[in-house]
Amino acid sequence: MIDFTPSENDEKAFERARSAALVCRKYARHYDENEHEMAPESLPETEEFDASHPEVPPPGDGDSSYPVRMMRLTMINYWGDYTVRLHRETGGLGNAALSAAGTEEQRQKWGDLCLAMAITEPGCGSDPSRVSTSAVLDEETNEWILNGEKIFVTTGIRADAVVLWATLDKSAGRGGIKSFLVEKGTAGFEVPHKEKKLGIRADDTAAYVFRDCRIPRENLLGGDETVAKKDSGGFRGVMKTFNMTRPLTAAMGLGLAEAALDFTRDQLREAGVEIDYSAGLGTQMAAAEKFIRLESIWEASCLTTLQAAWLAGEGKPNNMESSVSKGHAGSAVRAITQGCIEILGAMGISRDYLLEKWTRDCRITDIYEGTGEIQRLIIARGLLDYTRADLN
Amino acid sequence: MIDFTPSENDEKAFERARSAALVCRKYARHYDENEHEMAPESLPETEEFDASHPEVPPPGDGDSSYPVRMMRLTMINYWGDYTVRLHRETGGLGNAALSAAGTEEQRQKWGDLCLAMAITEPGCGSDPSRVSTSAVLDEETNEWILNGEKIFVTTGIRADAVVLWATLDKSAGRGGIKSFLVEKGTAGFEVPHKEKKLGIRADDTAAYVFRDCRIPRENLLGGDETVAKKDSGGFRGVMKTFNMTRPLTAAMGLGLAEAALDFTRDQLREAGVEIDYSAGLGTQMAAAEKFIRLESIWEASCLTTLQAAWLAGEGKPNNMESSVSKGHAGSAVRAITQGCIEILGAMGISRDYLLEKWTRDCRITDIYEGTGEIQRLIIARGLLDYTRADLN
Amino acid sequence: MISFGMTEEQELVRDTMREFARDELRPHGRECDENSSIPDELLQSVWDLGLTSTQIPAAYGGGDEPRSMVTNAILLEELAHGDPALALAVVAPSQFANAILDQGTEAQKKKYLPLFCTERFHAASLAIVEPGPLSEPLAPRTVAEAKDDGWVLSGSKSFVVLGDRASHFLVVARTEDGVGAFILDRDAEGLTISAPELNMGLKGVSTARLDLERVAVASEDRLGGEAGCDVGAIVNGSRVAQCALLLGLSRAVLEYCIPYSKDRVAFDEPISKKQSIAFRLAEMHMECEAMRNLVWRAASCLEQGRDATREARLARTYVNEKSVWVADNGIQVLGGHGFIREHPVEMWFRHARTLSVVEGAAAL
Amino acid sequence: MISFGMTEEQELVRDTMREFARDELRPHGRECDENSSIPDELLQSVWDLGLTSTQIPAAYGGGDEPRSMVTNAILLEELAHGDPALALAVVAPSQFANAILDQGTEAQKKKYLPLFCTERFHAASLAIVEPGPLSEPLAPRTVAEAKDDGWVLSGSKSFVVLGDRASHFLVVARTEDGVGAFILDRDAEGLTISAPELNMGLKGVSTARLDLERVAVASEDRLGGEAGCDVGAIVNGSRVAQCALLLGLSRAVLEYCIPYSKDRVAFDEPISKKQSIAFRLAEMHMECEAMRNLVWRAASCLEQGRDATREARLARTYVNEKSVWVADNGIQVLGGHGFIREHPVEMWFRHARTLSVVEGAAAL
Repeated sequence: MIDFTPSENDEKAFERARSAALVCRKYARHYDENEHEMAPESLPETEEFDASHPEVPPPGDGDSSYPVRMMRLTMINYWGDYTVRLHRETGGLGNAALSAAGTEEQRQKWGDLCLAMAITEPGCGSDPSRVSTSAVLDEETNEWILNGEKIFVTTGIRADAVVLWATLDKSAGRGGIKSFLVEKGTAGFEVPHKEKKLGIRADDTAAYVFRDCRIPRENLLGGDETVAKKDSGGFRGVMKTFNMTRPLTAAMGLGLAEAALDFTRDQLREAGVEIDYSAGLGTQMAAAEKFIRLESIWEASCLTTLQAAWLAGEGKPNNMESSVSKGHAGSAVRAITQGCIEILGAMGISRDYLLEKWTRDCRITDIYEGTGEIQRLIIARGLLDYTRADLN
Repeated sequence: MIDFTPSENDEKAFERARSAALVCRKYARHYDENEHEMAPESLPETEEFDASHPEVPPPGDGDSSYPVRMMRLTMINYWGDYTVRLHRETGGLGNAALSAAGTEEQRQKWGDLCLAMAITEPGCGSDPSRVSTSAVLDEETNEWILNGEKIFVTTGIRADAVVLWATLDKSAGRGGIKSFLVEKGTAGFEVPHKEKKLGIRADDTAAYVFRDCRIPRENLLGGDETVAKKDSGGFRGVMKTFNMTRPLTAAMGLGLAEAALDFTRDQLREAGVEIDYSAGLGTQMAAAEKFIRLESIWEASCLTTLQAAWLAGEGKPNNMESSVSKGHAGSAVRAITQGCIEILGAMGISRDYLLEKWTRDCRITDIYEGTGEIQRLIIARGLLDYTRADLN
Repeated sequence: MISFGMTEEQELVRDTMREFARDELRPHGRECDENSSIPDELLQSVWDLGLTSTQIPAAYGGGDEPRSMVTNAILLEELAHGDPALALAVVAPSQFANAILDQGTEAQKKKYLPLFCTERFHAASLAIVEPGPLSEPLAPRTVAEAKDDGWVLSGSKSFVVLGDRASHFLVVARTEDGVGAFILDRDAEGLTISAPELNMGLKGVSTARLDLERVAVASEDRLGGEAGCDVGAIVNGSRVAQCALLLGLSRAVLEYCIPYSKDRVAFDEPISKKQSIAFRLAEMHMECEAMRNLVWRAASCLEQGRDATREARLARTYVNEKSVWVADNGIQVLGGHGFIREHPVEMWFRHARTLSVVEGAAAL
Repeated sequence: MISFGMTEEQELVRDTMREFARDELRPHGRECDENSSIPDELLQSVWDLGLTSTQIPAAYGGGDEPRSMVTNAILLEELAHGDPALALAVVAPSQFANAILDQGTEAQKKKYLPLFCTERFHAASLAIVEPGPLSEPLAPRTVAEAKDDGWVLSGSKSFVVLGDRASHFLVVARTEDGVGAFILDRDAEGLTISAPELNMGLKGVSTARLDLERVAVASEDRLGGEAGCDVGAIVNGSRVAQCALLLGLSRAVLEYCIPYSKDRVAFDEPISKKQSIAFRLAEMHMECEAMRNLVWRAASCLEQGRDATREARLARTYVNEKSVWVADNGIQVLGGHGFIREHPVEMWFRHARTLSVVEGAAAL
């Protein structure tokens, strides 16, 4: 039955997350201004917080409400800050890929590590089929030999290992692309530098270089049989993870945008501007009307993201919905954070407040995990019943 | 020197045009509701008006200020109504084509007639290179034989004759397209019906059919030598006229949008909503803020259109500027008229007022004379230094 | 628990209504618009489905079926997907009936609800919108003066749906201490009904203007009696209902544009292969999905009996803007064909533009 | 007569400034942003061009050249095309100088204008913006009480450009009967200058916060003396000047995106061949053209000494929205590269976002 009231247990979890988020937010500015520093494993307040805020038991993994709850929790965490956490999450995007496409043994062996995912290359941007990092099997030693460069690797510095996209045969396009598990410290695997960015500065985004990097044969994600599968085990596996990661990245941005809205609402109240949901254009102040519009965009985007997660929880296909969620949120967070700055004026661009930071941070939403343009391509193909070849 | 003050003489002409426009506006609703009727050659008030409002002498044809004045006068005429005039203009788009691409004799012979221009075909829309109406020369009789269908022919009913786009050789694409002068009543030239439209209903937009329609050889616009010119006398000729017709169609739409703004301003005043150009979002009413934004869009679009005309007057190239003017106005008038409806509410959609009509009428601006998409193509090619083949 | 899943019953409603709207409404849309009228038989044929009566308790002669605002929103989306104007007309009686059902006194329910449980189509209307600019539902210029024996109403109303055939009107007016709704008989002394008004869209749906010159209303004809009623709740319901209609309309535009753009060739390929068209279709779809979620959320809020002022306003703000955006861009996708009346898109645009600025035109 | 034609002199100014900005400003933009400071030599090198002094009458030690607001708008566009932050800094002294020049008493001109006709770069600033939300230039919270012997100012100001090195401040404050501007020495009793403020963009340009605790100002230090001045005119001038800077910035973004999109390959062709990119570039160009015309129009209005309140507001409303739109979409065109600081677009976005919400940061 269509319903939008969280369960009591979820509400408790959200409440706890909000309190934690407010603690983290105290450190947000510091790690933005000090890009080179890495946010700590856990904050000074953590012990006391955990003592005073008992964990709220999550629903079982099988529980279909799990993804929706996780989605909303993600928003709340990012509402606090993009990067800083009481306990830093151990998982990276690669962990999602592992659980989606990894073999049982692989999940056993790599599951507890923080796994980054390396897709983008200097020359390929949002078009994964152009991956040129190569993987060649050395039959004698039973090793894969990896060569290539990767950029925009999220949590690339912190990660213990990486899920690397490489191609066995460039001419095969998507068909040739597989994912490989590569541990840090493996000879030939360099982590040159942390990128300097507009936003999410505390977050580590790294560039990797692989030079004749050798890894054991069994590090092919999904195992040998995926090699056979043309078009495309590795790729489909990752696409599958994308169905969850697209709404997740949407949720991250929406958390930041929600923070911007809450801040703006408070400031308007302080300035004595009333937000009246019954008033029309002739009796409502311009600032309030603008705010309501931004709020409606956020609400729409939030629900669309929860819907994509709900479908996943129901085990229903959500490829279109995931792109709708990501595409919508990408535009939404740009409009919302910038609209808040317009409403508040000079205050909005002062680094004495976090609004300008949220604006910079959430600008990534419409870019990574497939730009807004890519999401529109995916949606349009679905609507028009076109293949990748028909429309690109 | 950069200056935006009209000459005294121009101001007089604009003032007179405004008075005339207000007379015409009285008939606007009638001819919108009675689509089948044709607005009269001249209105009952005409004689008295002319008597009391002496003509304002226009600058000489050579005068570089002529196009700008004409552009502004067009806005004012359409500000009154899209179609109704004290004296109906005799010229159609075809007349522009004639004076731009016609031979001396042709200008002599056809100049005084009202010439429509027939470009669009059921299958071709905004892509003139797909024109499939054929023209074949019968050497024996020295006649062109025309076959094909045309739609959206502006002033198609009223016109005495038409400048018809037809191809001598479809395989030659643009190169094969020429323009022909065809008189009404010529055997094989049928005018089936007047189209029923969303707006500009008083305006006649016809569909033509040509079945083995024979016209004298000398009716080829520009004369025989244009046949030789591959890519493309006829086409270039028309493109040349487009450089003036694009800003002109922009001006038509902007006149309607200006009427919408003036009406809305008056209504806001009556409702006691003040428009304060110094006030910010915290002290300005939402309706007023929305209005100022719409006004700024109109102002920007108006100036851009005048600029394209000014360049023409100076004999400077204005292809890019013409497309900027048309493309900008196309979006602008949609945003402005619809924004006015949002501001005024239910009043905006009542046929007791003209706002809803102006909204319907100006919706054509972004469609005819090359859709907004076509204008963007032209501009992008210019920016990227791309040919038609590079970008379409 | 947060869920986007329809009940089996809701899926059934969706499917039957979609089919009905496709077969019974869509074919008549253009004709009704050009003739500025809807044939009685058409209204009757929908009436026979019992959309209004089934949800009225048996005590008042109704079908006694449970009423779900979410289900009704789904129903409205589908009807509007067939034709927005016809959809508006056929559900019009519910505006009045639901207001009585939700906020009427026992006596008012006994008196008025049975009217909607008859064989024949019966109309009664809400009167919220007022002539003139910037009309606001909760700040009416129409005044209700308290008289010892009741009320006296003075003012004007506009866009009263089916006002030409309505037996009664529920008129919103300002009172000493707030806003109230008053039940008027169409023959009430001092009430002038001028119909039909001429509007940009929804032409098939006749709307009337009411002029009230010191119209006397007995105190028992104030909705909710002594206690009065919550006019805001009526407005919220109608806002969400209108959003549901605009959603159905938007989907109709998108689904018309998809095959059109695949057939239409320019520069040697279907325009659907141009990113400028394909991306717009994608955005239309994104907006339809987003609109639906806002509608469902506000509807479920009403269904749970919570104050939906904020939710209804957010839905209205978003849906009004986006549905008109979708229709306007539908015209652009069709180009010249979007501007002529051989295709329905220009009509849907006028419907959207109209429905998005009025209030109290539908109910959940 | 309506004309869009530059004078030969204006074309000369445009060409020289374009070249200067390209060679002297653009190369230092990123460095100044990362270091949050501008080297004195850089400011001095521009000062040597005499942008501020040349337009000051000889009587006060200036170059006595005629001042054209339109020419200055053209100049600002070109400087900002090189680097918006540096452009803002180098013309900052004109904010103060022009206000004195336009509305100062003879005594005030004699006293302050010569400061700007020296060899060394000299800064003095406008103080209009105030801390807190929804600050409005003509509705300042800072108050000026009239005292028999002059005025007493209390309040706070923010985003005072080059406040750290300014010798004087022109502070806008509310008086009994309106708004006035008052000249303060940086050492004035009760004036606290906290610099630098930390901002999202324009990091190279130091801005200060001023806190005024009952600061006494002599009556002759009120701009315009007894008669006072038209603060609105100062605001109008600075709005148009900021628009000119935002226009130059927008053009810089567009011109950076064009070659980038032609080089950048995705799905086997340059992204510039995708309509989604090509059309966006076209719209960026359309907006640049539109913005320029609004800037020129408002500037020419000022040049002719007419009230430019409406023209300046229309320009500000349009240019603020569109310039940020251009910069934001510039980031999108570059994709991931738009988000990293190896390319200037993210910096220009921060500059646009910042410049578009402050007031009184530049002058014509």
